Amino acid sequence: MVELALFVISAAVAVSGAIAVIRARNPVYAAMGLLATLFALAVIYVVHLAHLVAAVQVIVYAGAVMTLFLFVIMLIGVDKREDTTEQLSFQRPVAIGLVGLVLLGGGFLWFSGAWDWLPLVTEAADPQATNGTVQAVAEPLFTSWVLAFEATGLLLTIAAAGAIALASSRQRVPRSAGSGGA
Amino acid sequence: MTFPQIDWLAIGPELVLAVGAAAVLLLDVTLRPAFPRLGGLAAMAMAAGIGLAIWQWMAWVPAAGQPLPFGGMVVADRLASSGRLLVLVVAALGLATGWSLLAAQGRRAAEALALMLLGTAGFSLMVSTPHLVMMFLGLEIGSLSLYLLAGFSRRERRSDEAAIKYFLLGGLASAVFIYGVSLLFAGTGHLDLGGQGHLLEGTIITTPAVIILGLALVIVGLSFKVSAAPFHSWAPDVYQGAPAGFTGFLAASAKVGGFLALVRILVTAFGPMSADWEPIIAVVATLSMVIGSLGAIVQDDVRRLLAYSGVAHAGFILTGVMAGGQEAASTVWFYLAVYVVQVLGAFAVVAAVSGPESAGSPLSAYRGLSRRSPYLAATFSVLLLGMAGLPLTSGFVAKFGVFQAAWTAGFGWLVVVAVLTSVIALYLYLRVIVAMYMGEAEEDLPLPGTGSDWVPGVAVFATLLFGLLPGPLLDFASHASPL
Amino acid sequence: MIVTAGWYLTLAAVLFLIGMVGILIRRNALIMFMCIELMLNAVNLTFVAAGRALGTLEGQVAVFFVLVVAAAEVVVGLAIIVSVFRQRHTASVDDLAELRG
Amino acid sequence: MPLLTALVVIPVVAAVIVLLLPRRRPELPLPIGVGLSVLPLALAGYLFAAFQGGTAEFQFVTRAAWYAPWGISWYLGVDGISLPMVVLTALLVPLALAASGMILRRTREFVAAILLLEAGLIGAFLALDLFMFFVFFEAILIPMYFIIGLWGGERRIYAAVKFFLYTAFGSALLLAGIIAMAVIHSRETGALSFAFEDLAALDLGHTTELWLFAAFALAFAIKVPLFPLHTWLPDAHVEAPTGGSVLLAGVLLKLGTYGLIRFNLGLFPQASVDAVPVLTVLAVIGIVYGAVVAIVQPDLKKLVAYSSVSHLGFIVLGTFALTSAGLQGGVIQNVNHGITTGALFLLVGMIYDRRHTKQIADFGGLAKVMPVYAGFFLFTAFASMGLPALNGFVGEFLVLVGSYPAVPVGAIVGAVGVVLAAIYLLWAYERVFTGEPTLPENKALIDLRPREVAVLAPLAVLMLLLGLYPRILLDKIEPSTEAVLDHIETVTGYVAPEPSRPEHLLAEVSG
Amino acid sequence: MVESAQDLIWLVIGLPLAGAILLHFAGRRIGDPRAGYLATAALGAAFVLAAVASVPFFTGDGQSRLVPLGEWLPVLGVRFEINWDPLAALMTLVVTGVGTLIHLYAIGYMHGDERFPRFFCYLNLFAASMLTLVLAANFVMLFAGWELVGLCSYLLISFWFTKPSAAAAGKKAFVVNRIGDLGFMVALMLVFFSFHTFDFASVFEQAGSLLNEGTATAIGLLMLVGAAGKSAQIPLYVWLPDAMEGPTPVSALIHAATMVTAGVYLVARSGAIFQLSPWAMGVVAVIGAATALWAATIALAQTDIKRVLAYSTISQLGYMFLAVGAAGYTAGIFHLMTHAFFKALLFLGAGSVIHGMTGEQDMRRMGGLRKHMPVTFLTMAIGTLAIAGMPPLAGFWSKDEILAVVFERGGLFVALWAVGLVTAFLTAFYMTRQFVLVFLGRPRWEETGHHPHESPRVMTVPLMVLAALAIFGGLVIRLGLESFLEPSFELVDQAHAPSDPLVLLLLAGLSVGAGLLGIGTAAFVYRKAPSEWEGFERGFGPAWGWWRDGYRVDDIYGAVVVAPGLKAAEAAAFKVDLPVIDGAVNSVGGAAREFGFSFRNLQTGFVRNYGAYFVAGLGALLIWLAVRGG
Repeated sequence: MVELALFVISAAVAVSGAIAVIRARNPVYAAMGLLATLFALAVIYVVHLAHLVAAVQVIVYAGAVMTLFLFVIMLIGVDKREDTTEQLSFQRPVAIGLVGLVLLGGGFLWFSGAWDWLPLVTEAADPQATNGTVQAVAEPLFTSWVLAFEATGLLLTIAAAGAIALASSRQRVPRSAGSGGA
Repeated sequence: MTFPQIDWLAIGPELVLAVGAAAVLLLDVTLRPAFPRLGGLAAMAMAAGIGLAIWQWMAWVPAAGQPLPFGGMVVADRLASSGRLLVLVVAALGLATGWSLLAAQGRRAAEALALMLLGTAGFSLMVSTPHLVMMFLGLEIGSLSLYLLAGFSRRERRSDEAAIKYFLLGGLASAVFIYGVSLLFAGTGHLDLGGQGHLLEGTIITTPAVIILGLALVIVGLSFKVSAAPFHSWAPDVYQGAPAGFTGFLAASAKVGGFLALVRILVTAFGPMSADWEPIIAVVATLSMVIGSLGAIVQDDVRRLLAYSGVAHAGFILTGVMAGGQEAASTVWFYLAVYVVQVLGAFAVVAAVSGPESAGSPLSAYRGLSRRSPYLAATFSVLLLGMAGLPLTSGFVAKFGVFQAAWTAGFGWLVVVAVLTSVIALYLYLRVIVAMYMGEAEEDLPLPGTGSDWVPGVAVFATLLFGLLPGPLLDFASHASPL
Repeated sequence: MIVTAGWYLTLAAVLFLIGMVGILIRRNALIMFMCIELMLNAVNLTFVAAGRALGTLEGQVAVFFVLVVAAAEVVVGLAIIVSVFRQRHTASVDDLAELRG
Repeated sequence: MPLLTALVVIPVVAAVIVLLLPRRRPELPLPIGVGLSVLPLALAGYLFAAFQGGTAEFQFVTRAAWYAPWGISWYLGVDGISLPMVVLTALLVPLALAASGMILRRTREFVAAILLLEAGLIGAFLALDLFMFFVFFEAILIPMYFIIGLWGGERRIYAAVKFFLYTAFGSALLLAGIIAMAVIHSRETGALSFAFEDLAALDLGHTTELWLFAAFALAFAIKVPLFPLHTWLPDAHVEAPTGGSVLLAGVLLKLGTYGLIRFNLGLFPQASVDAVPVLTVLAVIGIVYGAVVAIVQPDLKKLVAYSSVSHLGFIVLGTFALTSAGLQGGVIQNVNHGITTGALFLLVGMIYDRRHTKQIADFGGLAKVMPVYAGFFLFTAFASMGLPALNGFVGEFLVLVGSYPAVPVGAIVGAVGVVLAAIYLLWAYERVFTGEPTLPENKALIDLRPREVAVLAPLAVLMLLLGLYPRILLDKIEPSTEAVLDHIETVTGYVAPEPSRPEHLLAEVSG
Repeated sequence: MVESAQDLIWLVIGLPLAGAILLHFAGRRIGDPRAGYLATAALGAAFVLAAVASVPFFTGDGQSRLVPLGEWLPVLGVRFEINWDPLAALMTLVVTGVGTLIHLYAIGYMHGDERFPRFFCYLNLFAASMLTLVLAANFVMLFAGWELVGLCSYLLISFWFTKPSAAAAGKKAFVVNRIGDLGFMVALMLVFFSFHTFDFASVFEQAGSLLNEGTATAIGLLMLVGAAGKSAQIPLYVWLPDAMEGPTPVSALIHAATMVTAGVYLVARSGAIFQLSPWAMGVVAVIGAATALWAATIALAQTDIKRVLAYSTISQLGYMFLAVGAAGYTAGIFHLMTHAFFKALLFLGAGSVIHGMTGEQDMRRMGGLRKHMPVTFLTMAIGTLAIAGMPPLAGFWSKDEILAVVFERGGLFVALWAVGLVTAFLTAFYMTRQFVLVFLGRPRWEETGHHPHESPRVMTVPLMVLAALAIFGGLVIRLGLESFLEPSFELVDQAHAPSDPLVLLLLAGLSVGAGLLGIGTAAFVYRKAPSEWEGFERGFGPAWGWWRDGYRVDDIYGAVVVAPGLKAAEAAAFKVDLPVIDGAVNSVGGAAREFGFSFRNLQTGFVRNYGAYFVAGLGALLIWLAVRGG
């Protein structure tokens, strides 16, 4: 029952947050909505005993990433309220229709085949086997996944080098109105 | 705790590239050498990578059952080594094509070089891993570098536009891909493809609906990367907006990475499920060939035209994927090898004609090129005819291989569609040739030039050599099988 | 009533689709980008939930990498967005339609 | 180097040599090109002399694996069907080059393109590996495309692109068909093969055979061109420079008829028999239609182009009559049409060089100012309309008499084409050459120069020679055509009601 | 000597051919008039050779011989081969004999023409072709000669090609002949289909056993189409009057004496086939009779001296067709020969007149030439009487023979005989009209400034020789022809003249009477002043106008065949080929471009649209996967 309550609450928060992201006129509100979703998911991770993941979710995502988002929002003008009237003809109904299509197709596939599988597995799973403590997660991370772990280094280097390159690119562009670099 | 087998040579090329990138970045902030030295360093890294890839190819006798290095994060098979080789050749030619563009970037050259090296390492990992998350990482490493390179120009507004379009749509596609991976994980409990059918062995579900859903999403994500229709719409805009010097690299490396990963997934893990994915691939291939060919014939910009042609080529390559099994891997590899060289050569011409940092290459600028630069016009013509798949060029051999493999696998109708669309596509290549040879230049402007004029020459040489005597390369390709 | 993995997976799917809708209907590049983050979070939820259902930690490990990718994407994406904004003073992708046809 | 390989390679080498000539000496490429193109002619002459008549076997066979896993080999051979075409090609190229003195821009490239075209054509006629055949068949398009597109007339780009795309469309299906056959071979025997005799031995099954036949036939019908697939031809001819037109009409179109004989009849006997009604009807329509349309053409080249549609209809009619006489007539008509129409295009080119117009209305009374030219034109025109003692008669007569037993109505209607040929050629001659020259430009025209006479004379001699002594070719053709018919007979049991095999006729009458 | 002459019989073709080749390449150097003498000598030598070689046939112990020359079309069993039999020999003698005379005449007639050597080149080539035709031992070789004489006819009619009418006439002759040849060609297909050979010997021998009546009728009628083209019979005669545009010796040689008789020769040669089909024979006879009458009426009203002769030729050819159609092969050949003599004579005489009048051809501007051109006058008088059938001149014998043979057949043929008789009257009338208008009466040319003069010897000598032949030839030939030709016609049943001498005499009397009536009427009318005979002509009302305009057949053909044909061709070229067939091809390309543009329009540049396409593709894929049942 606890899990059900937690699920309902956090699911409600997550979905509301997500809807806020796509509905809010002000980007700051959208960011707040995303933050809410992230926290709600962190709660669910805890329910799943994915402790480390939950922690990282809060620290990295809610902490670092969202800060970066807010920073950029501030940079490009927090006061700018987006005009949410659609300018592209049919874009909005078409978008919803198309996603509905995906939903329909995916859902049909989902329910047609997999429904009988999910409860079965839930019964079989051993909760302790997936207790995501730091140690438990670290072991595969640094043994069988070590190469992937190393590869993230490449990813971050790219991100850093790319950001620097793009930032420096505008230093000598006189038309640039913004000041300073990211 | 089981420690994975550490085999540095198994990731030798990536290692060299990463070290090269690091060296470039560090040297840039410490010694601040002139560009040619940095570029030379990058070139050396790539050359070393090529050497290592060849060494891997020779050293790895394909054998199933051996423990994979790094706990199954990379695989020591010849699809991997020959795929790496291809990625590295693309990188080397891309570096050569972008040389003058890089040289003009001043301080930013080091970052650009690092992006190229790291992106190459990413695609290199992508083609040589049997692990889906690792594949995703490789894909993202490569893709991020491509997003950045697309927007690298400081002069061209449209470069930014290309970058942001590429980035947003690419992000969407990546999300779809990894969501598909997560569904496959949910369905099978595995993230590594392993050998033939391994992924599906442990599955405990009776109906594979989730797997099909996941597989469809994975295919869609990769289709985006290789610009297969209907997931191609980014390609024309990005090719047009990106700096000319990088466009070839951008176009070619994504295709190599995407297709070889796709082949690995479909052939090794999902070979037993071919009845499920074959229709998907067939539909995407048909759409790609039709839309790519028809869309290209009305383009007025050479780069958009090449982008659409790339869409059509994606369709042809997917036709080869239909062959399934070993045959799919080797025909796709051969096609890619042939095609990417031509694409890089073609974009080297584009860079030389339009300027390496330009965004957009209107067809009108090619009018009378045969008089302004007979060499560029002639090489471009050969490359275009090669892409069109006319005999005596490697493009024909590649198409032939793909068609024959697909027909052998029982997809004659797809081959018929393919040959017919290739006739339509012929028209677009002819349009460019017409402009170059039969049009009069409005004004005889001197060509911007890039100093990389040898790249199209090399591409032409390869195109004709492997068109006339494809035997060795076909033999080489025939070994490119996944474990 | 037992909360099965299916519930979580469904929640993830809903979030994923909301993100997809957002990309299509919002024209602020930043918000579109947030939608991508939303979709990646849906992926993470799927990994975790499926991992628990399957009794393996692999799902949680995978989440790490998705997270890292998301972070790197954020850095790159925001850099591009800022770069565009500096030049054009807009974050609306609808204003970026010079490349067409 | 084997003889046949040399025949293919030498023109390529010659093309490279020409391309390497110094740019500042624009007067060099043409004479050197002509000189170099005599080499293949000499080889072809030797080939002709050394060719053993009386056998249907492929001779001078040379074979080397090109890519063994795909079963593709460099596989050349010559028989009575391809021999005349090879000789014709080797003959027309020097003449086409020699008549191209008006090509002043990019002469090197022009000469090289013609030489490459020669290599492709000879290769296509000699190839016994279907892959190789396709390679040559398709590769020919490239030099021809440039010849039309770079050195052509007003609408050259339109014509060149249309030519390229139209014929490429046909060959696309041909490629699919070839691949399908190789795959079927691999299913039956376990290995891919593209060799002609391997594929001919396949048991395809009726439906498959019909489909493959259709794919091959469409490709070749476009090339021929068979009505109603002919519209690329007038455009291409009108725009092409003289040398290009000569080779286009003289040899390139023959790839279509050659392909029909060699591959459609050789590989798909049953389907060929089934397709007789369709193809003969189209051929006959083409004969009459091409001739009728030719009558009212205001442009000389277009007139000759449509006359080609008509004449090639005869070849297809003869081929698909599936009788000895018809098939021999078809093969020899290939050569005849190459010679006469080649000569006609040379002639039109010579007058175009002088007047820069091909419109019939711009001429009149030329026979008075250019009697030698008029003589050659009239001679060629009569050869073209099938006057006995000249070559055109031999082919057309064999075709008509040969096809009568199989398709009587076709033969009779086809004979109408002979009448129409007289109308369009003589009417054109009347308007161009007779009367008093009225326009001042026409009064000042100079008659043929010795060089031009030297170009035309060999063709005129051949028209006469082949008209009076066709055995020089027929003796070499006959065993091969008989072998084709025998093959059809063994596979399908079909025998056309063949007058020269009276026993069948009598059997049919009595049975 | 005779044997070797027969072995060398190919030289009969070879000599004139060699002459033609020599004159073609060296004519200019040989020059005028030596080129003419050379050509005449070549043909004369051929005549001598032929005469020597045919001696055995005269003596009655001659064997027909086949002289093979070489293979031509092996798959059809066709060889170059000469069939030396009496019929061929006779034709050869006519062609070479009359031909030589006309060659000789032409030396004078063409003197001064700048293309003099070329003219003789063509004449020699014609002779060679005609000899190929008559000496052929198989149908294909005959057809080759048949076509080649058509070629020469074309070349010679349009010899003065700078005159547009001459060029057009040449083309018309060739094309109309080709239409006939179409029939001939189909006949050949049928022959080969039926016999598996083209050789005369085997075809005719097996005709009775291998041909049923239907096939024989088909072959016969198709051959008739060819013969009607070459021999200017209804409905294909229209080219012959126009052919008078050619130089007069050409008209004499080709369009009177030799080439036009090829059709008669063909029917006579193929008698073995024709006789299997009474129907085909009947058609031949009817066509012949109709043509004879039809052309004779037209000839009545002509004012051009040569056109009278042209229509007269058509009419006389009709006689010959009537004869062979009635199975009177010998009679037909007989008339062919005598006609060759007197018609050549008449044409040459007319040419002499034209020559003397420096090109004038309108009889209304002649008259009274008797004094100025005595030799021509005399010889023309003989010719006129001959053609009018006055005994004992040549025309009488052959015409009488034909009428007798036809009459003897009875039934329908009696009607044809009547037609022949009427024609005989008309012939006598228009020929006398011509003769009177030209030579008698008052000169009507003085105001035009002509100075008529007699032609040179080289022209008058042939006239005299031909006149002699026209006088004596008939009787001489009459005596020996039947037995001479016997071997050639041994396979056919010939019709013969009535054996009752009384009937014969009566018939002869009737035909002579008809001739006399014609001569008398014409002489009576045209001796008068022009105003009076013009009134006589007007008295016929519109009929005379129709005759003068040749029943406007050219106009009718133009309106019914040529104009619609041209219109159809234009429609095919500009209303079908360009817009429909080519239009369809181009519209495929256009459709592809349209598709391309629609894709371009989808590529809006808005990234969110692109996202929508992506999602659309994904959605469609998933729906499809779901529908096909996961």
